[in-house]
Amino acid sequence: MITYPFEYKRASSVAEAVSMLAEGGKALSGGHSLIPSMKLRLNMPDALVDVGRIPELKGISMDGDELVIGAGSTHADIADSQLVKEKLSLFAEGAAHIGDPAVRSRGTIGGSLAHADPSADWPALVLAANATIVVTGPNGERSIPSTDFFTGLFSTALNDDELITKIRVPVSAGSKSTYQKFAQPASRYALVGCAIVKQADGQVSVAFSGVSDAPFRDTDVEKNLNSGQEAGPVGKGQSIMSDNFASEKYRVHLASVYLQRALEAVA
Amino acid sequence: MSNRYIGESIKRREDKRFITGKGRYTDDIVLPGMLHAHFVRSPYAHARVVGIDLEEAKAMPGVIAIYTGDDVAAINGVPCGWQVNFRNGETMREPKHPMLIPTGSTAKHVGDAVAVVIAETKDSAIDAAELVMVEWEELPAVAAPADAILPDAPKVHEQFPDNKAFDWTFGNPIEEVDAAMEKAAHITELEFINQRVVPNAMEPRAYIGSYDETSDKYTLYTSTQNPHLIRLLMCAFVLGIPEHKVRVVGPDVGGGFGSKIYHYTEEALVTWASKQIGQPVKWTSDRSEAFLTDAHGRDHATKAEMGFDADGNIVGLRIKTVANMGAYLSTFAPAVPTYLHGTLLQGLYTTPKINIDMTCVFTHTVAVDAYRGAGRPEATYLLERLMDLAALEMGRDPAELRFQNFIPPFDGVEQPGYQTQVALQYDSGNYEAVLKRGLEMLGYENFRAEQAEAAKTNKILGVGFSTYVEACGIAPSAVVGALGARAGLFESAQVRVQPTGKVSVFTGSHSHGQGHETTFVQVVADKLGIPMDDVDLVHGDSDTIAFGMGTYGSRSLAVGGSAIVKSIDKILEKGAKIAAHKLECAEGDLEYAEGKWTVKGTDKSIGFGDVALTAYVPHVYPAGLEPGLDFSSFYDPANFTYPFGCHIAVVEVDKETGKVTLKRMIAVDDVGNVINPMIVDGQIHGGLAQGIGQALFEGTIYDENGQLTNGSYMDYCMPRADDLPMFETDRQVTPCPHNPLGVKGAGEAGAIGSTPAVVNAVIDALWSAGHKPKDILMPLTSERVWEAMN
Amino acid sequence: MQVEINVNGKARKAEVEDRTLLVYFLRDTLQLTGTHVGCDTSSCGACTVHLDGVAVKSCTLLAAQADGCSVTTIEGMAKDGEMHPLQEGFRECHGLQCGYCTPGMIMTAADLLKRTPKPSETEIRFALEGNICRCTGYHNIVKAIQWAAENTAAPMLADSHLWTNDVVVEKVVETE
Amino acid sequence: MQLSGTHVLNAPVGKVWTMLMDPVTLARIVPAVSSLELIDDNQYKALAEIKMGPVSGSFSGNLSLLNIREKEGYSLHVKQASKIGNADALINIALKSLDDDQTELTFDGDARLSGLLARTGQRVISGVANTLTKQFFANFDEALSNEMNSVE
Repeated sequence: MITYPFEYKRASSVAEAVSMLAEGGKALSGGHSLIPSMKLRLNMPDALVDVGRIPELKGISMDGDELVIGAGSTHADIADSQLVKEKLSLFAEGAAHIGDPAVRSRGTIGGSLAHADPSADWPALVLAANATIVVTGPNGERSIPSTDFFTGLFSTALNDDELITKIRVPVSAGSKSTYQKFAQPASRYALVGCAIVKQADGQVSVAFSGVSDAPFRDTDVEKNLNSGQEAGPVGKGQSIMSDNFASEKYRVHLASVYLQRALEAVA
Repeated sequence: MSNRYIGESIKRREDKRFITGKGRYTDDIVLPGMLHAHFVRSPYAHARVVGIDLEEAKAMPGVIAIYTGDDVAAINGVPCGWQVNFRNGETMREPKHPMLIPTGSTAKHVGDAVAVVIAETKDSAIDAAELVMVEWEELPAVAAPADAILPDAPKVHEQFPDNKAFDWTFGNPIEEVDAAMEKAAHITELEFINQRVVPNAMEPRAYIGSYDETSDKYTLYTSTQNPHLIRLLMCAFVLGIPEHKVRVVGPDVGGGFGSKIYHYTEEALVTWASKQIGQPVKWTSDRSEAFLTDAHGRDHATKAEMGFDADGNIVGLRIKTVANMGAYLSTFAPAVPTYLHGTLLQGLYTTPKINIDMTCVFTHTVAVDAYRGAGRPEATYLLERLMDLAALEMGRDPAELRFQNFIPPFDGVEQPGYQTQVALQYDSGNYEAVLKRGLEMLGYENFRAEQAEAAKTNKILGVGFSTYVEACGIAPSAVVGALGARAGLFESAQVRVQPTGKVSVFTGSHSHGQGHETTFVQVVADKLGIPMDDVDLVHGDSDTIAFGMGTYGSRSLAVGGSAIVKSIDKILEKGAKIAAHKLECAEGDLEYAEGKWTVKGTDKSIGFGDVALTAYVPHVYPAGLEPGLDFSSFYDPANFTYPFGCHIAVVEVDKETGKVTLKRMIAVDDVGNVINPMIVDGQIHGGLAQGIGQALFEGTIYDENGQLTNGSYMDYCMPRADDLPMFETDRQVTPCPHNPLGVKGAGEAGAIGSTPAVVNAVIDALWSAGHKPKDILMPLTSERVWEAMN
Repeated sequence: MQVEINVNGKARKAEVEDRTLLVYFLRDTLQLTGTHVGCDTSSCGACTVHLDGVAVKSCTLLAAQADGCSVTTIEGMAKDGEMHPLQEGFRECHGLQCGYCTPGMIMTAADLLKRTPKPSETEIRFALEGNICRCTGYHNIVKAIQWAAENTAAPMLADSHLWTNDVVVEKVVETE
Repeated sequence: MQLSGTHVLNAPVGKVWTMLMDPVTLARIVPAVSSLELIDDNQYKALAEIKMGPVSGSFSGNLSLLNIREKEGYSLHVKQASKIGNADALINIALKSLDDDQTELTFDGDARLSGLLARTGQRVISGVANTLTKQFFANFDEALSNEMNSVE
């Protein structure tokens, strides 16, 4: 398998990457979503801007009450990070469930978010954690709340000439969290992924991957739970996906089961 | 004769090259001037080629030639190697499978090739192939076998409007079976689909055709299970070139599982094209193409009924099946649902009346042919599902029900072989013993209590049994010839003793993971009483090996190994003449052991090496005896061999999600004598994984237009390491009475017994929790199992 | 473009197309054919190599992305004629049959043992999630990896240089 | 790929019908079509650039209107071919006047995919169908509001 021809450019800084993207092309981070689709010739960018070696995109640190994760951090970087394990175990737990070891070693959080696969794991994690996606474009930096970031199937609020640079995640003491995933047996993508963050005061945020065209926060479920009710039906108002492995009906059922399992895990 | 190697787990000699990256598969081979082929394939299951525009593609840099169906119209289609006629005597329908679909004709499955681009690099061939503009007229398609026989089904071949390749019946006359069933106290009835699976050898098919003008000779490197058979089919039936002008080499081959037995159009095309262009041409399939073009396996839609008397004795078995052949008849396809399936329906039981009614149909899908087990897994699935279900329905213990109906033990020596109702005569068997051993390993008594406890929770447990017998060591030529085989199924071997006593063995059995380079050498070294280091095995090259019928049907050691033993016997016989001459005694006074001939009762002896040297330096030599020590033999087996065994699965089912977890997989197999236990265990393990794969994970999904919707590993679920437990295996040995090694064959056993065991276990789990499904469609995905409970 | 990649301890320079995947650079340009291609979707792991000491799927990586890095393939796993413990383990435990997936399995397992020198059966199976074998049913592959872990001192496994031709290339981020 | 949806458009049925019969509007609202060129009665040559996440491609083919029932509906037949696969969709569109300013548009149909799209797109096919449906209605709403604005 071979991709269509394209021009490979390597950026050494965010500024350079943004100026290269302005000329067209797609950002290449770990490439674990992009390159497979290009090999199948489902995707044919004219140019790839390799952002894999930009030092500014690396690194995981605390900034006040926020954990700041460089967009170029690999899933393995995050799964193995002592800091993430301490401050936001949800991310370490979730990252450890992505793909397989080789994928985790190359795939990055920024690349995964930009790709916005409806069944990827990161979207549910960042949504439940109320993260902010920081992007840089020709007009400088802007911050997009994760709840505004995912706009549809493989669609995000990211413009073609923008690059995700970091993910800022609020960290609060006493919170509990979990990611419960029912994997599609062949691809190991989420048929249902349920991420929950429960604050010290008992308020929960609940997000799903794999269930709908786009990852989503289930605000109905949250409202019910946060007012002391039963969770109620999952995915109300969402268009539920169906495929060879899970019909709409079964997917909704799985989502309810996994929600319950997640709630038990943070009880 | 000494015995140092047979029965020992000798580490494999072939491993060193594989673990160091020095294995040499077809795609690793680079020939000077080699070009690359890429095929343009039909995106539709059924569509007419209205026109092909090559202009843009031809203009691409690096493109050397583009051929379409019109260019290769003179080449014959790939032939079918087995003829099964209609029950009314009408000849089997054998539509031509053209090399490339010509303009005006129809492509008959997604992936059917219409053009081939040959270019300097693989990349440029791919780029140019995309620019070949084919105008298609899409036509209605049919993919499922049961749909193909409906009155309004789209026709696969216009000339055969009923879509039938042939129909067939076997066993006792249906009236006798009907009469037996009428008297049955209980009939267990099961309608099910034995779904289509994709063999998925990890090395995709790859071929290099190379023509040498000076000698007018072709060489084909091919990822095949049988180089000689490919040469025979390609020369005699497809290209019409003399065999001595073709060399076929099967280098290291990355797995076959049946899919690399057959002769494929691409093999003939690269060979043909290399002469047209005068340069070698390579084609390597990618995985996506493999899903569309490799022969698939199974694909039966069956209704089966098993009748029991009031005591639980089986009184009859009645089966109606529609089997999918795909769009064309692949090399061995007609044999699989018929003589490799119908003849195994006796199973291990004394069933007195058996009838099978089989309809084999064309559909707009890639061809179906033998896949690991080939017909025997389908037969075993049918029988063993019926047995466990009958036990559940009648409130009987499934193990007890089997014990009651087993054929009693027979060794084939003191006791005669067992004559079945479906033509075969089993060689030797002891069926109770393998099930007893399986139950011991399971700890059956405790299991039922554990299951009852689990039934109260959300994680319920089930156990599934499966006992099987299969027919291996394929095959006695006269028998299969009478059944429609168009080839003999013997094997050949040459044992060449070099002047220094070192030995080269040439076998027609091809090794692609089975470890022949080790086991065959164990046999030779033992029989000759010399170190294994003194023996090398050569296989896979039609220029160096006299003949071969290849590796499939668990036949290599039973048939190919027996041919080697025959040659060794000849070596020893001649060696004894030389030794007697040198030792100045009568041949009858000699005994051979530890690599030397000794005059009985004395210490006078001569070593194997000395005899070998004498044979090539015949200065002091028996009068009239030819020099040299080199013998070829052909071995045609007297009967099939009949391995058998017992597989038991334990599963846990998550009641909330339907997810099945395989907790234990127990396999007690009797494959006759064992040359290398480590390798036999490995064969069993691999077979188990494939059988489990069919039960829980694998299966093609065609949509109503004949599109394969899960044609990649992202959607076609291959069993992975974390899906499987450690396997619990044990062995029993009932030697084969009719071949010199007493071996029966171990290659397919694992894939034959395991599938029904796993499905039975899931059904058992559900029954334990009060749900009573008779069947769940394979593969048993979480959703299907959940549906069966809701 | 021109790439320079240290492969099995040797600096290799070559002109490649921008779209060249690392696996084809290894197989076609360098003729290191021990690294195999088994699928199109990054699913099977037959192409696994080490990039700067970490297992990656070379079919999902551009040669350009490996420019300036160090790559170890199956051909670089034995050192001075001595097999890597995993190579020994696969042979010892019959962890291979047709051999096609084996290089990828060994490279993935080597990565696992570096991180987790004494893995449990579950950890091994989980680590092999991205590598498909059609022959062995994984049973003997698991045993082969356990064998290597048991028969080698942990520090030896962790420090791959003792066993392989891994060369640590100081990762230079290119500036102007 | 099953395609179905119902949506209330804020326009009288006559207006909606006129728009549905206008090739310029049609090209704007039918996802997977970016331009239409009349080749015969109710038959158009259709071109499209599609970009949906990892999938992008240029499609060309034709679009035809069948079974036309004035202000009640018609069947839309779209055939598109591309390097990555072909699509053949037959969609029945029905209009129902709710009141003077509102029209309910219902569609129901099936798109047959072949080639790579069929083989590898399974995982997200229902998401694609949903997305196309949403796009169709969003485009229609947008076209309507543009129309209204220009009228004002």
